[in-house]
Amino acid sequence: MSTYLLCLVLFCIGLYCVLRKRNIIKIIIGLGIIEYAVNLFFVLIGYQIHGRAPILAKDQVISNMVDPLPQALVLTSIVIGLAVTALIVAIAIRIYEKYGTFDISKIRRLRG
Amino acid sequence: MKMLPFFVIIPLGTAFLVSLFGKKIRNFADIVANLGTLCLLLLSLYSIQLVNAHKVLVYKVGGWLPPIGICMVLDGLTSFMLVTVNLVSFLVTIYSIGYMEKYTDKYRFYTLFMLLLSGMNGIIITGDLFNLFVFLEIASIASYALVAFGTEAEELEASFKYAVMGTVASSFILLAIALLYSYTSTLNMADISLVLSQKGSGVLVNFVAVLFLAGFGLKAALVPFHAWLPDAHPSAPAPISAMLSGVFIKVLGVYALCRVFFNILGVSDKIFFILVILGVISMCVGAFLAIAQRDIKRMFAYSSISQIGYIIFALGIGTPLAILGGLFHLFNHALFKSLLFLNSGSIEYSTGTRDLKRLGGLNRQLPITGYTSLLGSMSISGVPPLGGFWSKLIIIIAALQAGYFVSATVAILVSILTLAYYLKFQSYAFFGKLNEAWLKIKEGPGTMRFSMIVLAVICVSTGLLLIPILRPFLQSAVNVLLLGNGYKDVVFGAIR
Amino acid sequence: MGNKETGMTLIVKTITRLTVGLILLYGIYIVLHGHLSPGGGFAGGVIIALSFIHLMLAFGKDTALKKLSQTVASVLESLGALMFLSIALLGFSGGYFFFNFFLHKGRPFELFSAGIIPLCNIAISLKVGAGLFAIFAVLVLSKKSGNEK
Amino acid sequence: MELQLLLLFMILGAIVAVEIEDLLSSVIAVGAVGLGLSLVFLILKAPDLAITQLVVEILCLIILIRATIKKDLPLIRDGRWLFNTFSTFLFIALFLIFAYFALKELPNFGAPIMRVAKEYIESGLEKTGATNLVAAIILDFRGYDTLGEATILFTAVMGVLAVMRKVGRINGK
Repeated sequence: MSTYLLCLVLFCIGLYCVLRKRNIIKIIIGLGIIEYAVNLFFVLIGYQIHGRAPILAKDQVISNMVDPLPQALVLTSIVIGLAVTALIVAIAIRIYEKYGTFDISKIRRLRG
Repeated sequence: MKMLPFFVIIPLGTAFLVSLFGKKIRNFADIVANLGTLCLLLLSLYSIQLVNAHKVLVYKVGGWLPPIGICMVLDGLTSFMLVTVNLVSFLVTIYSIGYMEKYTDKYRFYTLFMLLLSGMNGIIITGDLFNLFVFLEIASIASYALVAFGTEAEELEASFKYAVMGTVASSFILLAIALLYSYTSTLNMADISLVLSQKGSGVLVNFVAVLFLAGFGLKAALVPFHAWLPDAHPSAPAPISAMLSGVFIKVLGVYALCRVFFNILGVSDKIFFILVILGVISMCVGAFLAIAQRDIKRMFAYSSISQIGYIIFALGIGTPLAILGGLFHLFNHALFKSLLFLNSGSIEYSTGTRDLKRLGGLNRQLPITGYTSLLGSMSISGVPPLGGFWSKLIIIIAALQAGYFVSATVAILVSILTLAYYLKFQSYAFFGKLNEAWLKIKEGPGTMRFSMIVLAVICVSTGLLLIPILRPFLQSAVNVLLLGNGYKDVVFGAIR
Repeated sequence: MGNKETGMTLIVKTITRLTVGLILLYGIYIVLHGHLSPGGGFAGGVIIALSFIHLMLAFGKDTALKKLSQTVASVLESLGALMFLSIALLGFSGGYFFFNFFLHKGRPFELFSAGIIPLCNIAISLKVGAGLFAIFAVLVLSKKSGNEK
Repeated sequence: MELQLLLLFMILGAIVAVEIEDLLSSVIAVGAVGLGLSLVFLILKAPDLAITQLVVEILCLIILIRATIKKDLPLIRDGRWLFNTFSTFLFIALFLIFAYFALKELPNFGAPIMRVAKEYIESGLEKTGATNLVAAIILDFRGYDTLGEATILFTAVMGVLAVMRKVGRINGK
């Protein structure tokens, strides 16, 4: 229970960073932290106390294995995070070329 | 039955081929992409036939039984959405042959476009919650890149905002999936529904519902979460604006929302009430903000928010008639909003500006754009006997029947407002005195004209969907939503 | 991070020359044993990409791009994607999309076992390695031309 | 116990990454969080994820450092408006409180239900022939997901290549 909550606290730190920071790189970092927190949460819910890694070994009968499905899902999710980060960094670099700053309060050619 | 995976395979294969050969062979990208979308359109029309014959089809990917493997489900709602998406995307690809000549690296555009399409088709056809998330991410990432395709400063800025919002929304959705997985220990939609109906719902299910609402609401640009849409949609190239406003927000937002709330979590009065409130607010805010705009595409983007509000409002009422109206409006809106965005692209192609103040009298120079956009505008503002009129009429009647008198009045008023700003658009752009600068302009290439005319013709005739012969198309989609939790029994019944 | 084409100092270059092959080999090992031990196509692909990125950081971009040019990288990436898709399509021979169409899956714990899984791993690693290298090369190249402005 | 400690370390690292003013330090702090996550995966018996997280983290770090290095960094102040900060905190607090009650209904930590997972563990080897069950799941049972995942990376590469073009329009503005 406390583990889950700590994980959600991490999520909230990332959320705070995205919502309140004005620097583009900081926002990207915030997105990364959110990504970590969600991945971690997924693995936490599949953990079994005194469980073993989901890899079979020769001549051993394995009981009490951790849930392999969340691990497979998180593998996907990590790669998604990498893809998103790469794309957003590329956009950020182009924005820097065009505007010469990372400050989103100065990047405001579009009006709401 | 065997054709179900091809809704994903065709666009994916096209995307890979285009990226491999598109640079070397001239016109390869145009031809392959158009062939791909044509095949998809034919397949999706065939799927209507299949749904009529079998009701529900389940395809087991890899031959594994559903709770273990992933399954694809074809039911009424699926085939309805597939037809909408693939019809619009087919016409949009034809339009892009001419329009995208203005941009560099056309084959990259087609690659990303086909990836966007495969993402949307994947979302619609899947029967697995995590798989839905994966395809949602494909579609979202392709759309972030496409919004920035022009690589101008404004486009990059809009794309960045959109990407940040979209990523936050995706993490909400993923967190909700994780919670749901922990609670039910399965990922198949029908199976989740089964476990939830056995376990009953508590605080957790409400929390999950809130997370899903925030996530899909962000993707659908419902009002508290709408800030990215008016920047992102106008910044994209016109064909992409048409795709994003026409079908993207409906697939990622409305369809996913419907599937999750109606068929998995099960709807309660609370959720219906929230949907009605969100819908009404979106309707009003979108319309009021649209009136003040001078940029054509920006006006259309706000109008999209307003019309999505209508759809959500109708779904929130929850009676069979209201759901029919909502889905019908979804179909109509997909058509006329993509028509209007293509029109705005045509204006921009010929004149190079989107500012209403600088346009005027274009009817003489761009007659096809002018008259098709007139039809589109009339349809969206609900002038009889065009399609938009019937869907709005059904929604309002259903609201009155269900006792939502205030909301129904608001819906009528917003409809009048819609008429007002589309009249403004028409009179500024197409009527009045012709600006000297535009004496020499001509219509765009034939492909652009062709797809605008076809869309306008379909727009006029959507009212025909209500006549008894064609009605099963809509009715079978409505029936899926009305099934509610019965979805699981139908799916499990089809597996056997 | 030398901004000229020369790359970093001699010490870094020498050590890179020694280690880069090992890193590449380790990546290939991880890919091939993905169905037996931890790792798999993604991790292995990223390691392969990292070995080229390592080369690029140490020797400057020209040396690395000579080994694996950007066009070749994007062609390899598309090929990897197509290969993965065609493995999935070959499953139709067994009746289903993504069907594991090898009837004899080999004996467990051996390198050649588990049907389509090693093949998929190879396809994915090709795709991931080439794709990530292409991303990195593009980001670095743009940075240079941005500086020149 | 070591799990909680590592989590606290990650939270600390995240706070440092968010609040520190120098961008390079901030990026490095987030790298520390990522490596901490890799260790946590190892403790949670997920070696596949630990390896993947480690290499992906290194790659992300390199890309982020490339983006931040040698850029002149005027000090960027955060939004000053007190009300905004307050409402953000209120929102986060509400979220956590709601989450607290919701999490109570989950199965206890360390005791998952394993409704579907049981079948993977029992029959994964004989059905797919792979001894690494995670590989068996991502490439055979749920291979379709992995096709999507590979496509996402492909999309991102295409997107980066499209976004980084120098000239967007042929005769435009």
